[in-house]
Amino acid sequence: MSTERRGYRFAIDIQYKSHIRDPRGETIRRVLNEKEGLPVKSLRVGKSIHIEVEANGEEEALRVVEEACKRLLVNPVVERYEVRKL
Amino acid sequence: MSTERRGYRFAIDIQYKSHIRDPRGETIRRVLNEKEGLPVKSLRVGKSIHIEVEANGEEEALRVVEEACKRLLVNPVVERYEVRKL
Amino acid sequence: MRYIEKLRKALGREPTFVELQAFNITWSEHCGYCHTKEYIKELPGVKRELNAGIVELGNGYVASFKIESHNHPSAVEPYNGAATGVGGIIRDILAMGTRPTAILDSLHMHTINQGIISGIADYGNSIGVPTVGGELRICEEYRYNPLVNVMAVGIGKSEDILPSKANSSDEVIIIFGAPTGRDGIGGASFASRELKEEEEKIHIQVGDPFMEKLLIEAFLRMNEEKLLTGAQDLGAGGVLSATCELMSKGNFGGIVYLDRVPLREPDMEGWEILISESQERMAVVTTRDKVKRILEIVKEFMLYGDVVAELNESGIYKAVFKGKTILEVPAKLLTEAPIEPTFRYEPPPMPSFDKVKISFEDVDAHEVFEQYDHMVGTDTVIAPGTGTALMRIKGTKIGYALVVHSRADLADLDPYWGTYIAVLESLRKIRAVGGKPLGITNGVNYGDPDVDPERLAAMMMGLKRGAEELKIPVVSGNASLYNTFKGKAIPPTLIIGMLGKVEDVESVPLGFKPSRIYAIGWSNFDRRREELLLRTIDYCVSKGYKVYSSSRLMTKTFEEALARQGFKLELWGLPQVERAHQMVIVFADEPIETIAPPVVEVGKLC
Amino acid sequence: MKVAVIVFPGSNCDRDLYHALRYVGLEAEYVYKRRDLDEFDAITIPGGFSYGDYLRPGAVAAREEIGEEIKREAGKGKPILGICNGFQILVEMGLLPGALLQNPSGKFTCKWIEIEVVDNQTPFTSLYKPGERLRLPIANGFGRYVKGNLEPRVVFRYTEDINESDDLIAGIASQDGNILALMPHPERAYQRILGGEDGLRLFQSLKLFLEGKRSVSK
Repeated sequence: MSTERRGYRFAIDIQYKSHIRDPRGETIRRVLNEKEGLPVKSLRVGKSIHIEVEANGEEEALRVVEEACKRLLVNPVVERYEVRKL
Repeated sequence: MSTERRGYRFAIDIQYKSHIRDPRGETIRRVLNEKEGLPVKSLRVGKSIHIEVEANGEEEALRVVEEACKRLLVNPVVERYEVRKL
Repeated sequence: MRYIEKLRKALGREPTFVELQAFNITWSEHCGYCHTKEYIKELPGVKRELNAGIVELGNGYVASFKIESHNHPSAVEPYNGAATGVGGIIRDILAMGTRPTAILDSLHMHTINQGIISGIADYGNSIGVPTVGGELRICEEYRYNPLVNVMAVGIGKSEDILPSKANSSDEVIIIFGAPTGRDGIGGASFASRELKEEEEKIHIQVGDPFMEKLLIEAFLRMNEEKLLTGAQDLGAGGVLSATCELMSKGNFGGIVYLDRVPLREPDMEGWEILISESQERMAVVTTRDKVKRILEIVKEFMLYGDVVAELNESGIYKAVFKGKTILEVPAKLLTEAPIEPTFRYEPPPMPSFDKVKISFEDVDAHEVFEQYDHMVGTDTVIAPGTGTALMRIKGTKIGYALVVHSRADLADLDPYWGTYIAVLESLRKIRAVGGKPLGITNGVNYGDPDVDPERLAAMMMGLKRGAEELKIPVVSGNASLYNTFKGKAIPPTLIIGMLGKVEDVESVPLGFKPSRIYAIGWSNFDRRREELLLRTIDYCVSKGYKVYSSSRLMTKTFEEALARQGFKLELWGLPQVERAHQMVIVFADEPIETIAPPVVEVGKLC
Repeated sequence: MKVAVIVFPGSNCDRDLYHALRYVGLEAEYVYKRRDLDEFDAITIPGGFSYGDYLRPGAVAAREEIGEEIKREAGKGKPILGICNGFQILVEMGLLPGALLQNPSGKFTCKWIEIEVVDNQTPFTSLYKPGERLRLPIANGFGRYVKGNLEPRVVFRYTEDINESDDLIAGIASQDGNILALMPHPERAYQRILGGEDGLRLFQSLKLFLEGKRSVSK
């Protein structure tokens, strides 16, 4: 069942691996706790990439996104990522 | 039905409003297209904040996250955001 | 662990797990300088401290400066490796009681690694210390072992200078700054072993420049209020290295209460707290009456801190966690790492360098240093790209010229002469802005000293002879060894950091103006002519001519800098020079004839 | 005449700004914590990385308690100057319209650039002539100005597109002209030895204004 070529949109959520410290997140958490009085237990800041890919189906589109992550978008030494459909 | 206080985890996806151009996203898209030969139609880079909040229930936790976005995490002049449960 | 036999003999028994972790760090090459300590002792030096070195600038001012490398972490994760490299050397300068005022970076890479550049930029720019100079060496030899050496400079008054040791047994040690986590556990020893390809899940050190800026201002406030009697930064080896060095250098012992170290990860083991390499932390020595005020300042600057150790006369280093003693050994045993044999190296006559295998690409470095803030502090008088960096001290006429320079291309063929010539070339660059050399800091970057000890000896002898002949003391330094990959070592790369005093910064020719361009000197190298070349440089500077000394005569970076200042450079062809030569470029607004060395007019600037 | 130099955790151009103010004969004082700013004749916010610029440049600093005092003084029409990070803080405080986004290159950039004076009717620009071109240094990673829904009062424009700022905007003022914010660093161009002195007149204009010599039309 071939579907014609069209755009598929995904969001890639990239975060530091859990054992890697995130000073930015720690500082913002502290501000929300101490200055704004909000009960924030932890906070980490990462990247959220919205990507639209041209493909013949969702699986193919997803493969392109995974390829983009492997080749460029994600630094495997310190980052992990999740892809979700938009 | 009061549930005891515990942590609730959310992800906040913050992106520039659509009318704001994202030159960095465009540069990355061009690299993926021209250098890596991947059929990427568009790409925008935003922030993904993973936040854990202490609350007596999911609604209260969500209210705290919304409050944090309003007070600090999001700049309404140029940014829009979506919150999803983790 | 390398020296396990020595440790068993010293302890007279099998070492405990914690002792193994501790000595694995303090006896590592990175902290213990096993292969280089003896060479360093031979160098003409002002003071024998391994911490940052101090030189006198006059008017009660002193300058501290040191170079440090972060090669292994930058190979694994360039951004954070380079960033934490900057943070570490800045704390070294701070610990001497001086305000950090300048950074220079020496980078050896196979390509311009943007991760390394942004790491240095983000960290240096954020803490507000200008990056005013450096060297960019691009060649294939450093693909798997990039070298990230950062030199930092600090300025202070002589009465503010702090020793890196405890002074009396009723003092205490406070550790403050960022909270402690499991960062880089195994960092120091990891830096002293060859990089395997697939690094398993290692704890990388991440930089927090915001915390570092708070640490800098808090520390300087404490020093202004005369609250400190000694200081040591927490670098490789964390709490352990800092506290045992402070104790053993003062010939004291002491008790370290690990429970009092502020933690970021509450479930840490005692030994993890002891050797964690969390960044942005400092150890200060003080008397009990000043503790309250110091901790007030810590709190005021949003930092974390507490009294972690008490000194005593026992000479024993004792670490306690949850009421249990987890380490109890002589402090001196920890800090006196085993010494490897050195080699007496007698240099052969200088070879011809035309058979040199390595050549560095002539790359315009603007793309790199434009990412660095070189102006913050408003004391930068000569900006990057236009020759030797020159800084001023507000309220005085004093200037200080700064250079980082190395010749790994020559040293690859002959480590002695390559290093020796690098020392001479560094001095030319200092004199080119009217500087009088006050000291050298050296960054040793080498392969495996066990496989090839002789070239290390040759390199160190080149530094020693160069410094002795030019009568410039070597005041500080750093050594990074085991820079190899699959058995292949990097070229012997000894980086010279040099600081020179300028009596009157206003009298030095700063900007460029339309002028004739001369190449003055000789296209090859003959040691006997060096003094004449230096006197020629002095003459030109005294006449207000701009002097540019580079191993390449003219570089793309320098030409681009002139173009950006709106000048048109007309060159009628530069003389061919050998890899090691004695020629400089001079910009003069009148004809030059009456000089001993050969003079050739090569172009004009309009 | 006393000028406040507000120092947020992470500010790093405070000492440079202090020196430039003193150089033109103004008395200056660092303000580290919340306090009444009424005793000051002008308020300046220096460049730097307040709170590490960890979320958005100026975002956290703008919500500090001292912000209330700054807003109160703004309400009194007191001259307020924001340089680089100071501009970002004033925008995040809502005292000025628009936002400062990341440079298109994604990189920090430090170099001399040229700007043009568009409006010299503010306490900080009376000694410049409209249309005059100045050489000042920039040093930022987030210098791209984007207009919100309000049209800003433009004071300086880049003379070429260096970071895709809307309308080449380099500096803006509040509608009443008393608040000035710009991305280039005038305090780094107050002495020839530093490479240029086009920034000096900004501080001299402030001094004249405070001395009441120069009546400035609102």
